[in-house]
Formats: sequence, C-alpha cells, structure tokens
Amino acid sequence: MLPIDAAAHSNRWRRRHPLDKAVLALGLTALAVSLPAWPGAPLVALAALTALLGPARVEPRRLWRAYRVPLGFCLTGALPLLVQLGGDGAPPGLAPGGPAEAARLLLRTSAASLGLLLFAFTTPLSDVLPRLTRVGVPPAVTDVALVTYRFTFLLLDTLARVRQAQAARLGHTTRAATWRSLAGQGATVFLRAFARAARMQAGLAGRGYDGTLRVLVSGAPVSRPFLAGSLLLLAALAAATLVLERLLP
Amino acid sequence: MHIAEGFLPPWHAAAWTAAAAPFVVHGARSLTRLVREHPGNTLLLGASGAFTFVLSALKIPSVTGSCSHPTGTGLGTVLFRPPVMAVLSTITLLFQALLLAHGGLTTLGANVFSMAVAGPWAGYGAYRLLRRLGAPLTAAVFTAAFTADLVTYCVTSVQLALAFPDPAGGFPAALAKFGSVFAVTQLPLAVAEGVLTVLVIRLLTQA
Amino acid sequence: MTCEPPGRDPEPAARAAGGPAGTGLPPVVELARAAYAYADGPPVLSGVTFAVHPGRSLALLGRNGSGKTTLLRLLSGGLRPSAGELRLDGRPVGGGRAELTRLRTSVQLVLQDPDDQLFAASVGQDVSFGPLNLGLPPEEVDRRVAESLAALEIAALRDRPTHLLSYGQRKRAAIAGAVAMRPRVLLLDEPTAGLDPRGRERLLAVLDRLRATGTTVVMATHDVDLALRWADEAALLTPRGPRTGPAAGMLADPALLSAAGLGPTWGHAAARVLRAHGLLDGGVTGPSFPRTPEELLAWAGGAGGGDTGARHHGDAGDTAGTRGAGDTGGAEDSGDAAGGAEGTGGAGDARGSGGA
Amino acid sequence: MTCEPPGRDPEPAARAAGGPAGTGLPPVVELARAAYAYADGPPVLSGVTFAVHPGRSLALLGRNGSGKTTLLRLLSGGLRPSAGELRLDGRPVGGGRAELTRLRTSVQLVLQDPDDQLFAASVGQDVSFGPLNLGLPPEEVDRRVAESLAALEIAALRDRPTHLLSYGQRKRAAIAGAVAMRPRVLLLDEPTAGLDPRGRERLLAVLDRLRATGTTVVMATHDVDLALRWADEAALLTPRGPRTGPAAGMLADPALLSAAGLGPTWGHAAARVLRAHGLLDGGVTGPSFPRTPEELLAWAGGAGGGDTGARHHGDAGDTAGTRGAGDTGGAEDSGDAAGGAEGTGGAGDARGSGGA
Repeated sequence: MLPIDAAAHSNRWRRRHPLDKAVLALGLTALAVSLPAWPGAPLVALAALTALLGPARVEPRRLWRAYRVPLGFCLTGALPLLVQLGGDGAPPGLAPGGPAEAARLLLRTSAASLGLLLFAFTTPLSDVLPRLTRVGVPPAVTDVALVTYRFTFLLLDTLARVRQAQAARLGHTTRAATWRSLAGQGATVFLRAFARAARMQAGLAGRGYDGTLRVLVSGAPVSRPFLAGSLLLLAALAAATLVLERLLP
Repeated sequence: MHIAEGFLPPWHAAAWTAAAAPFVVHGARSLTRLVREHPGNTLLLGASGAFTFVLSALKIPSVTGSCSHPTGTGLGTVLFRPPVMAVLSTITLLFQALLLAHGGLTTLGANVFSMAVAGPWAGYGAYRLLRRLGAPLTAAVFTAAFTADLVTYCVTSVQLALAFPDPAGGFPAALAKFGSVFAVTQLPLAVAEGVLTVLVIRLLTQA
Repeated sequence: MTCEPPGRDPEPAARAAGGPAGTGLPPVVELARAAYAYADGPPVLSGVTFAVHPGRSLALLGRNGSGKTTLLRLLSGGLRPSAGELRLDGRPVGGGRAELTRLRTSVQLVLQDPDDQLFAASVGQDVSFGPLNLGLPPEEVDRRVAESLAALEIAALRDRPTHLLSYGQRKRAAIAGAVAMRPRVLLLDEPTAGLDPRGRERLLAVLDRLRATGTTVVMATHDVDLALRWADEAALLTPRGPRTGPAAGMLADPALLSAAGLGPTWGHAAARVLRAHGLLDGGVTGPSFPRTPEELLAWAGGAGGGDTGARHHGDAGDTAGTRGAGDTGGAEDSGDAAGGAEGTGGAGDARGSGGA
Repeated sequence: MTCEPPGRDPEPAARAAGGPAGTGLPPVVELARAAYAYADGPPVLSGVTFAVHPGRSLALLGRNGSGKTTLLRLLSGGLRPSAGELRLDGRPVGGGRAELTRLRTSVQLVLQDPDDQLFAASVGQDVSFGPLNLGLPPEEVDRRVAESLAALEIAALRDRPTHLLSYGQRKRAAIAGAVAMRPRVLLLDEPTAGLDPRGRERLLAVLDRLRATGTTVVMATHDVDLALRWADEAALLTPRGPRTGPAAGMLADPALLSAAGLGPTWGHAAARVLRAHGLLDGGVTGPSFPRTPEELLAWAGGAGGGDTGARHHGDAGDTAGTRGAGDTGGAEDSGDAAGGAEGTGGAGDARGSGGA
C-alpha cells in the first residue's frame, strides 16, 4: 500500500542486519551533507544509485516515483536563493551567486536523499523499530511506534475504503460534498483507531500482555566484511572529493 | 511542509536537533509514565500516532487548485496534549521520512522542532487561551489547528532563512523570500485544516 | 471420478452461459474485455466481459482473491479498467464528471464491511449523504432517507448513532445509504457475511422486496447454497474468466464449480439423490431442488408424511423469497437434466483439491 | 406444526445435555453460575454453567448477540465474571498473576478479526509475543514460533509483514500466536467467517491436526452445518442458558435449534428424508447423516450407482476430519431417533420466526 514499504519487504538486502545498511546508506547521506557539494554530491549520488540499482536491485520506476518528492521540495526551496532582496529599498534582483548556490543545494539534497532512499528501500521499519531500544530509545516509545506502524496500515486501508464508498455516493462532486466527505474520513479514522486499540487490548490480554510488546527479533547478524567494505567506500568517497575539489575548477 | 533530506547545512541540522531534543525527551518521559499507569495506553497512543499519520494523508482541496495535506498536529495537540504530541509527531515524521521520502533524517530535528514542538505548543496555547476566555469549542479548535499549522510554517521559514540568508538583505530578507514562497500554499492550508478539524470534532461530539 | 469424463465437459454450461435467454432487455451496465491490475501487482482480471441485465438477481461466485470485489468496483466506477471499457446502457463510460455521476446514480456498490460506509454521526445523516450530494432539495432528501430506511426496515433507527447499532443493523444502514441513490443496479459484496441465520433471512427478504420494486441486485458471495437459493442468474469467476448463466443450471455443474474453486450445493446434491431413487420425478411439483433444509424436509413430508408437508412447504417458501416456484423452473430443469449423473464425479474431484 | 407438541419438548435434549457421557475426564476449564454484563448494559450472560472437557471438538452455537464471544472471553480470562467463578482443573481462578499465567498456558482465545490480535510488524515477531511473555529463553521462543507456524502451514510467512497478508493468512497467523502458548484448550471465535470454501477446508484440516496432537478445540459459530460436520460436542446458547451435548443429537433437535435462533441442518434434513423413504436403514453403513454435499452424493452413488459411491465416500472422509465414522455414531442415533418425525414441525417454526 505504501510502495517503499512494500519494496523494502521484498528487497534483496532485506535479510542484511539493519546496521549494515544504516552504516552504508546513512553514511552516504552524512557524506553528502558534510562534504563540499561539488564534487562530493555527484560522487555520493553515483555510489548510492549504483547500490540501489545494482546489488539492492530496486526497480528504477519505483525509485523515481519516491525520488520526485524530495526533488519537488528542493526545487521550490531553492527558488528564493536565485533572488536577492537588497536592503534599504533597493529593488529585488537576481542574486549574483544565486544560481551556483541553488545548484549546490540541489546536488546536496539529491545525493543525501538517495542515501536515505537506499536505507528506506532495503530496510523495512519492522526490522528497525524493535532494535531502537538498543540505541537508547525508551521501550515505551518503541512499543508505541510499533503499534503506530501496524495501525497506520489498518487505518490507511480504512481510509481508502471510506473514500471509495464516498465516491460511489458522489462525495466529490461539489465543494460542500468534498468537505462533508473529508470530515467523514477524519472522524471515521479517529473512531476506528480507538475502537481497534480497545479490541486489540482484549486480543493481546490472553497472551500475557502487560504493557510491554516483547517481540523476538531474528535475522542475520551484522556482517563484518559488509561493514568494512562500506566504511572503506565512505572513506574513499571522502578522499576522492577532497582531492578532486582541488583539481577541478 | 517537510524540509527535505540534505537541505540544511550540517551545523544547522545539528543545532535544530539539539533544540528539539529536550522537548522530545520530556515527551518520552510523560509517555513512559502514561504507559506505566495503564498497559492499554500503549495501544491508545499507538492508535493516536497512526491517526496523526493518516490524518496527514488526507487530501485537502486548496485554492491553488492542487491538493495539499494537513499537518494533523492541531487536532492531535488538543486531544493528546503537547508533550505526548511531540513524541507522536516525531514518530510520524520518522515514518514519513522512511515510508514516503517526505522529510529526512538529517533534517528530522528541524522538522521535529517546527512540526512536533513549536506548532503543537502554539496551537495548544491558543486553544487553552480561547477556552479560558469562554470561546465556544469550535472556535477554539479552529484556532488551535490554524495556529499550529501557521506556526509550523513560520518556524520552517525561519529555519530556511537562517540557513540561507540573503546575500544583500541578510536574514530578514531571506525570511521574507521563504515566507512568501510558502505562504501561497500554507496560508490557505492553515484555514482549510482549521475548517476540517472543526468538522471532524463536530462529527465526533455528535456521535 | 475419472470414469465419467462427460461430467467435466464444460460445453453444456458454456452453451447455457451464451445468452441470457428469456429477457430481451439489453444490459444496464457491462464490462467489455476489461482488465485490471493493482499497482505493482499481477492483473486481477483480464479480458473480462460481463453484463448485468435488468430485473435479475445475479450471484457472483468465486474464491477469495478471484476478483469478485475488483469486478464490482469496476462495474460501479470505483476503479477504471486498465484496458477494455465499461458501458452504461450501451454507451462507454469515460472519466468525465457527468458520465461518472450518471453511472453512480445508476449503479451503487455496498462494501462488505458496513463500517467503511457509515461515516456520519447518525443513521439518518449517513443515508442523506448521497441525496445531498445529488443536490436535491431538503424535502426530497428527507423523503429519500425515509423511503430507504423503510425499505431496509430500519426506519426506527433514523436518529441512532451508527456506532451503537448491531452488526446486522449497520449492514442494513449501509445498504440504505446506497438505496437512497435510487440505483437501477445494486451491487453487494458478501452481504450476508457475519450475519446469523435470522439476520440473513431478514436481509434476503429485504433484497427480494427491492427486487420486486425493479432494482437489479448483484451479490458477490462464496456461499454456493446461498446463491442457489437466492439468485436466478449466476456468474462463476473461474481462472479463465467469468461464466454466466441461469443459477440452477450453473450451480449444478460440478466441473464449473470446481473450476471456480467451489464445491457442490446441498440443494442439488439432495435433489440428485432423491432423483436417483425416483423420488423427485414422481408426485412432487414446484422447484426441482430444495433451497433450504426446511424445503428438503417439507418434501420428505410431502412424499412420506402426508398433510403436514404441504403446509411446511408454504412456510419455507415464505422466507425463501417472493419468487414463485415457476419463474426459474425452466432454466433449472435443463441444467439439472444435463448435470444429473455426472455430478457425483466432479463433486468428488472438487473435494479432493479443496482438502489438499 | 402445532399438532405435534412432543417435538417442542426440550426434555430429551436436556437429558442428553446432562452429562458428557463417554469420557470420564474432568473438565479442563469451566464456568460455574457465571454472570457478565458490559458497562451500562444488561447482563449478557447470567447463571451460566459451562465446562470444556479435554479431547473434544466443541461447537458453541447461537445467534449474534447471544453471548458466544463473551462466554469465550470469560473462559480465557479476558473478562472476569461479575458473579460465579471460573475454574481451571477444578480450582477457582483468581486475579493473581501466577493464576492468570497458569490459565493462559492452558486456555487460549483467538478472536474473530485477526487484526485485533496481530500487532507486530511481521508474522514471526507477532507469534513470539506470547512465549516471550512467558519468560522463555530466546532459543525456546524461536522453537515455539517455528513449531506453531508449521502447525498452521505458514512457516514460509515468518518474515512477511502482517499488513501484506491475505485475510486467510492473517487468520492463520493469529491462531499461530495462540498455538505458540501450547494451550490445552484453544477457543476460536467464528474461525471460518470470511474464508472461502477452500480456505475453510484448509483451516478445518489444521484444526483436526491440532486436535490429533491433544489440543481441545472450541469453536463459536452460527453455521449449524459446519458445527454438525466438525464437532463431536455442541453447546447451544439459548435464552435460558447453554445446552451442551453430543453434536449429532443436539443439532437434530429442531426445538433446541429454534430456541437458539438457528435453523435445521442440511445433513440432518437429508438423513431424515432418506430415512423416511427407508433408504438409510438399509444397506448404508457409516455415519448416520452426511456431513457435506459430497458425502450426500456419495450415498446416492452407493445406494443407486454402485462402485463410485464408495470411492467418493473415502474422499469426503479425508477432509471431513480424522474422526472415524464410529466414534460419534451412538450419540447421533439416539438423537435422531428422538427427533425423527417431530423435526419437521420445529423446523417450520424456526423458519417462521426467522422470516418475520
């Protein structure tokens, strides 16, 4: 239902330990943000894209659909950089360094987003959430996040069907109808969320639910070669950027 | 309006994370307390988080013709109070980053500060104030949602203006620029979210 | 099983499915070579041609996942076919707003879970949703709400909040919301799921009354006995596409039922056994198979016990619907006659794969 | 109908319900004069005495709203009776943690909607929840997860996210979560609701295997035909309390069924008709009524068509369960004999009120 989530669950790297993928993918994002955008960002983007389409085998069409979201924000967000508002009532004009800075920003965001997408497309949240307690997140919070994850899909399902039922009864013909429909969607989802919570409590009680949602997290252990390879790649990218930065214009 | 992954320079990203952290930690403490009081609260809070997420997936028609999504924090903050809302919105923002590529991890702190802290607290403050002044529930709820949305957008503009000051006019000019770019979409959205929140609350109180 | 190949020959049924003999009326709504696939999934339906003729009660049968719900959503305009087209009164339905409105005032779909359709605070408010969206004046909206609630026998629930209703009441409230659109075709997805025997009887009686007032009712179900009892036309969703024909004949064909992943019906099995012993061809008149256990018992009474049998038959007929014994008789007889002896073979077959 | 008062007399059934004759084993879990009312509601159950004996397959039958779910929740400790008591192995269960743990490792309830039980992001994680709450070490939890997934035939789904499963898969995942607690008694609320015929066959086969390994299975349903086919003991929830007895006998009693708001079964109706014509007392051996339409056809084959009949019978028996024909035979015969002629009357009665 959420394309990234569905892809993550069937991804080729699904069985890798989340830490493996976090070091590589989020390391790439961190490099994209902290290295000079030129030539760092294109190098990072290239590495992330290679990993996504190569070994992780993410479908290009799916990747593009997800990638459009941050690009859209970035394009709108970079617009103001092109313009300069002079102080003291001077008329607005083109900012001298504007296009260059906007381009750098665009490069940085595209590269950083690819790193994030590499993680998102290979690592389902179900593998991440129960492990968050090990990095210091309070168990109560990860439990709530776990329930949020499960309920989100149930409620999105509800929302889709409510919309469908409303459309059948012409719920989107007029402005008034649209607002009536939206209010109905919000209220239905709200009531459904809490009815579900109450029923789930009854459902879990028999299995010894005491307020803590213990689950057995299984899966492959952290791979040392993969980690070492990732760190090596990150170091190489950083070094290449710093060297190339001096050689390139 | 989520700041995309990589959009903020590293120091800004780190600073906003530090600014948001105390609120989220405080929220996590009150959440842990709630869960300890009653085991069922985990499920209720999870349901609230999912509700917030799904609410932000509603498509609201806006004057510009396109559809936009509400933040959902206005209704949430009235129902669940700002400290808990800080945690729930943080979870929602994490999910949005990883499930929808809305926002990001390096910009999570900045987004949490605007959407999970500043917006909800402002909305809640407005709600309490109006209720204390004897305003009807619908007016207070509308103001809460409108304020939460508007403050979120203002804070985001400040965050961007601080990161990208205008070469000539500095921070104030940059704020004016970012503010006007996003005002086109965000002001009507704040009104729309206010209206929607009132309609939902009315349905819920009738039911 | 294997010694009776004719039982598996789908030809007789294919011929029966060929034309909706009897009514000369053109279909209200139809899909022509339609295909549909959900995002990133394999096609659920492809090359499907399916027509809903007016005045019928049509049962749409198939396994879970066979595409029943998708078919209903395509027919009601909730999904647009990725290939092929949807036609209303013979004309293709495009994506235009006016066209969709025309479709939705003609065809209404009721989802399986009533909670997905009830989104207003009270039953009356919920039912008024559709008529209000049609832009009708308040008095007319009020009249339609009252009328549909009465049709579903829930007039007394008008001001009740929807979440305080029982499951059966919610189910009827959801149908009332669709009925208030005054559709010519009412599509119901598993309407009896979750209802107990009495709730099911009440709903079937309501549907029969709707049908008597001219509404064509299509019901998706995987309960073959219910379909045999209620429908006069059946569409079986097999992996090779839907096969449509008179219900009594279609549901007597073990090969077809097996292809759709379904087993034989009690009604046909009982009729076949009784016929094998020469009990049905004799003195019994009326439908050629029992629709309910009560009807079966009534026959036993009629054949063996004398007087009481006839009275029970009347009783059972009462709830089995408003259809007389005669009006589906012709189709049933031909279907049964074709399926007689071979039935047992195919039935055993279906069973074998079901248990695997 | 009114000319046969004995048909309505509940006495024979009451006697039948008196004792679970046959097994001398004391009940695993039982309610003694228990009552329950939801907040601000009238009592759903009051003065209910109900016992689950080991080694049975017990069907709990009643209308929607008759208290089936409440009874199951009381038995599983999910609700505490407002009066009366719950006993496990003869000893009252209090509210103490140790006692509740003892109850939970003995009795497990699976709710009708699997989404009320599946909270975790993946199937394996969800099933591990119960064993982890028992404080078992990870390796043991892992073993139990693998074992219960295998028992439900969904080992391949272990790492699949719950939200991408089909309805039937979620249903089985929810049952696996309960089975991982290794309960002696497994309570299932409407386990076949929403499943298509094949899904139902698969689930019944799984339940039969669980039963073969010593688990007592209790199933709440309003499908009398399913109960007759599957259960060896039946409990009918009438307004005057639950009535328990051998399934074949109980479900042949039209007065009892009518009191519980249910109609007659196809299987008994068919058996009665065949018996009325002298067809069953003759050459046919095995169970005294058909469990499925296939079994009914097999009889027709056996009585009229010769060879094929026997083979079909074997086929049908395969999926009808692991229970032999003999082990419920005695009970059925007495029930049937008592209900014989009067049956028709009571059935007509139930039907009449159902349609009203």
